[in-house]
Amino acid sequence: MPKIIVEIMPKQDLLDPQGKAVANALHRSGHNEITNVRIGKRIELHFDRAITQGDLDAAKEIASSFLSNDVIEDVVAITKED
Amino acid sequence: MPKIIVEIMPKQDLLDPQGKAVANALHRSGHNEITNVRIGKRIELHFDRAITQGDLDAAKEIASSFLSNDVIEDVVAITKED
Amino acid sequence: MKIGVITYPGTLDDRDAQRAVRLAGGTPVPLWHADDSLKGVDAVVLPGGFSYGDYLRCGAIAAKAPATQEVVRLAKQGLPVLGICNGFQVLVESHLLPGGLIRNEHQHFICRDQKLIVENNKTAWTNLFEEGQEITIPLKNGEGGYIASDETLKMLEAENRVVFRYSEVNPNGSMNDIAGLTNERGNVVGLMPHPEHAVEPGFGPDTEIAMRSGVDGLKFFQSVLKALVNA
Amino acid sequence: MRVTNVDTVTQAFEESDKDQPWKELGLKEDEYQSIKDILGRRPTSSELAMYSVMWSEHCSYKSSKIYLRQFGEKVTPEMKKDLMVGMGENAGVVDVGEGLAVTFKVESHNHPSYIEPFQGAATGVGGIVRDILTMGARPVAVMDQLRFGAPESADTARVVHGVTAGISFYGNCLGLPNIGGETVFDKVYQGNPLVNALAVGVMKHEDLKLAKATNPGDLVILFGARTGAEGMAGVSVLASETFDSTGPTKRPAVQVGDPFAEKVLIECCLELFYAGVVAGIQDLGGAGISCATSELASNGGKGMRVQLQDVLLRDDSLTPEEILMSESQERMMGIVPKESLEAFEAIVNKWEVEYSVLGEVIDEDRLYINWGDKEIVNVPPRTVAHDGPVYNRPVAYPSYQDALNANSSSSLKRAENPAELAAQLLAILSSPNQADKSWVTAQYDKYVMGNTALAMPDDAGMVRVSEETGLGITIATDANGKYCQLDPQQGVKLALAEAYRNVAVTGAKPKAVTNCLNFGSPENPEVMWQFKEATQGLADGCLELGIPVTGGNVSFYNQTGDVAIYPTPVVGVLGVIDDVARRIPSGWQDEGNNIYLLGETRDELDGSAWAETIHSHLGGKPPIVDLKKEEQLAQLLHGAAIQGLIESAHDISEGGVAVAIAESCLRFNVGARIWLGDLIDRDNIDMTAALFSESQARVLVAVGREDDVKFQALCEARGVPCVRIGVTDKESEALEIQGIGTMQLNEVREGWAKALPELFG
Ligand SMILES: Nc1ncnc2c1ncn2[C@@H]1O[C@H](COP(=O)(O)OP(=O)(O)O)[C@@H](O)[C@H]1O
Ligand SMILES: [Mg+2]
Repeated sequence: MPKIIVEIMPKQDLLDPQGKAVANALHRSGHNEITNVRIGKRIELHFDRAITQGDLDAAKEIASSFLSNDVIEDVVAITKED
Repeated sequence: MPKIIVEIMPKQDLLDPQGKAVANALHRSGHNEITNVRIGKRIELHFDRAITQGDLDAAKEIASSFLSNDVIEDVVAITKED
Repeated sequence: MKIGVITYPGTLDDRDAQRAVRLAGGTPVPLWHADDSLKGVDAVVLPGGFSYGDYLRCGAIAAKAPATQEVVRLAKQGLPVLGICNGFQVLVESHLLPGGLIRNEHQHFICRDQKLIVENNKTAWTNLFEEGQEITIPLKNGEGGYIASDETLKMLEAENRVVFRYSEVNPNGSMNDIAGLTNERGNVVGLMPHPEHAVEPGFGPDTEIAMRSGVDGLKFFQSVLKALVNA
Repeated sequence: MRVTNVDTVTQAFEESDKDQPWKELGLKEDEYQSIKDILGRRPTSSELAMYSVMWSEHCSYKSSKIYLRQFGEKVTPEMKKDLMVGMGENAGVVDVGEGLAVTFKVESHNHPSYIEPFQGAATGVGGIVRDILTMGARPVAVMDQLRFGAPESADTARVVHGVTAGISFYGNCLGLPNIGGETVFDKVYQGNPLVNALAVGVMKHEDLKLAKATNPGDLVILFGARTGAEGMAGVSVLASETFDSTGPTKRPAVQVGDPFAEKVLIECCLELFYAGVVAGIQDLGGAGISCATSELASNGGKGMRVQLQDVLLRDDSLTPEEILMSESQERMMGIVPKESLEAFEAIVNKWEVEYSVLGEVIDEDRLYINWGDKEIVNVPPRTVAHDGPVYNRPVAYPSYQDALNANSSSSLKRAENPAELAAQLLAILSSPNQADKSWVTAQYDKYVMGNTALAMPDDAGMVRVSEETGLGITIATDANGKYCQLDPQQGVKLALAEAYRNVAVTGAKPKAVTNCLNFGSPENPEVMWQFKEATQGLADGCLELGIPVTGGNVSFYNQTGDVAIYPTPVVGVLGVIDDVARRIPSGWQDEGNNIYLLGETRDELDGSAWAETIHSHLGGKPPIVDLKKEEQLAQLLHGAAIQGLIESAHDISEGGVAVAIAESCLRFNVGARIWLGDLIDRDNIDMTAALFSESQARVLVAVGREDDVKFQALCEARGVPCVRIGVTDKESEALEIQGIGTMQLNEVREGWAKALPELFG
């Protein structure tokens, strides 16, 4: 099924409590090679038809205005999959 | 900074209440071309050195045993970025 | 009888669970997540809260704790274990109970006095209830939506392993209105509502008779004491 | 990579005429000059950062200080008797008996909650809880006072969802029951919602801790979360300037909360306190390390030597100035005697809390901060923490005030027949401000800790503080922006009266007061007049009631462009009850109780819910407040509670008797038959006033038949007017009001319960 995938991450400078908790858990189980963990969202928008450039433009708009909050998050990727 | 990106989605046939809520909101604002929305996670594992095959194998193991719960989720991608 | 109550970082209802054990006539024993010994307790409660902030998935990080590993080992030998809310999530994440718990359907945390039907009174933690009895227990969670595959649901229903079902209102979109489950053996029980908040008159849910007078939760803890005596 | 080119004290001497961005940091020219006078040179950039943030309105109270003094001055020795710690500390502490003390405080997080409602509200809860913890107390409950814009506006939904979810997320995750609050909608809060949060904590007398560094040689330790680039300049840019003035925006302006880290920090701190290993402690809130170091040193009358490179960072690129100003959450600064270091380490390690020793207390009136081997701060701590500027800003009687007061509600059309009265009652009941607040409150855990004796939807929250004896405390908060707009001095007294009454109806004895004063810009003389009036009213009111103000918070610059919010001073009253088993419920539960209205009813509809909902009108004068009568009423209720004479009591406030009756029915779904004829005759009012007047010092009580005679005698003895207005009727499941008609309870409930869910989903 055609979909647009929007990926959103917490802003670099900001605390990511989730990522921190997971990093600590990984360190406790010995994975010290992983220096840091950050957790964001992967949002799939599904379509029942082929995706157009217009859809991608709309997705871009939706991603920045609704799916993410630009005060604390960045949209890091918008890709499509057919 | 080198990182491994693990992407996790709720299982296809299971409920995703968050995705549903977002889909409803998009429909309310007129985006009826989007038939469905699903929300998963994008987890970045950071390294302060180049990533090895061993790291990727370890990430795969961590992704399925800890970062995701295979009763309700699927790991849909593991990629690296240098 | 000694009933252990595990505290993880982020556990909230540990003192409440200890109080409930005491009011039921047992001796509460505080257990620390980082210890791999359960100090020889006769049963264990995994209390509610937000272990490790409920980050990643509720209960997922706590499932890896040494104390949890020991609970898993001993549960398989028949140790009575009760997982309440976050404790239920830990049991699910440690695969002692099947399925998963996800974000409430309506997306909000919800705190309410919840009616439940006791579907199975054969477990270590429900033997003092009647089958089909309606009880009221406070519910408070953000991720209490029970999900499982069709197969698992069929199996749970066929084996009478649904212990509690939501009555009147399904507060979180749980499949088959499932509020609580048991394992095959009936020694491990997990549920989203909080029996430890319905053990003391004046501080429990409202009832027909008086404000905050509900004590239906006490029977959970009395049941396990009875089961232990009879064992 | 550590920053290396830093501005040092040596450079400040050498390059004395360097241009500095004091203006961008919110300092005024004369303030910058006083810093130079204090230091005898220009400040280093780190010193400038410290002074600018500590001398901001938010941290220095420079516009409010001269008025807040009244709270400490207008007190009798009797009022101070049980006050263990008064104003000026992180939070006031009140002796509640049995060797226990209670500390409570409200704080605002208004501006951050508009920019990022979820994190803004969440970190608001986190901040106030740390204040309470800092006093040595275990936090035991929270409350939240919320003011949102017009309910229909799309942006209101964004703020409502974010704020309630943020409070729910943080408070629930901390394991603190939410026992009450306020949710008010009004278009004046559209661009400037108010998010106030209250926390309360309990400790044994001997566990009291103060934010002081008194012993030279003691170590200065920063522990908890690592320091990152959060809320940089948030204090000066966000909290004390208007929105349209833009500050440096490179770094994120918001703070992100980690309630899990705070929960662990709470348990860790309490263990440190009980082990007696910290000599002084301060939380890090606004102004971060700048505030904690200078205040600890200044409060203790000592100095401090600190190595800033020992601060654990999340991001190595932070400059010293940024580290000094960072508002990263979930951090604490402890003063630890050297011999206790090992014990300290054992406890923080157990809780996996990170820490670093930054320096030590010195016997010198100086705060020295080094960056590696370079000295970047060298100041007298007091000049940063306590000797900030004090303003006596111009005040002016508002130009609109007389016209507003003249525009009374007396000319508004009143209902002419029973059907219209019934329709008005239902309309008021289902207006967002009077409607059921469960949509909000169901998101909050009120059960955790197992000590909650009263919470939403009751008039006040009550928690047990001793499981052995049942000793409990009650807290209620109130504010009515509309009344305050009509008359700030009277309005704040009305808020005090209502909170006091809400505590009294639970059977508890009011004991102490906290406040959060939300106002527009202090640079506007008309706003300053409102502030002056309100602080005077509150200080006078507290003196009259004999309960001291123990602390509070001021939030200025609540305005959009030139338009200020209504003055909204939130007043919180703390009460004590010997045994929570004696608490009085707010709703009717039993069959055949007599329903009494205590107090007198006047025709007071200005600023009322009736005027707002039915006529969209605001004008005239707020209801008369008589604190002596409030006190009499409270004493009556207390006496009746001890004798067990009343089955329930519900305070009458917005929406008048009508709303109070409906709420009493809906609480446990118990019907009633009401007649208002005797009331109308006695008080010489009409039906509209009988139903909707907001006269003060009134309470609705239900009394069992067997206690009727005793109860009436008690009222008479205490001189409290008492009129029977009805009887409970459990079976009917209906509310019958003579002269209006009968309404089924499920009909009454419908609009009331649906209003918020329909607006916010
Ligand atoms: N934001 C909130 N947080 C917690 N409790 C709230 C909030 N808003 C309202 N409540 C609670 O809901 C109940 C009803 O509120 P309200 O109608 O404003 O009461 P009152 O008119 O007596 O002040 C009270 O118990 C109050 O404490
Ligand atoms: Mg009230």
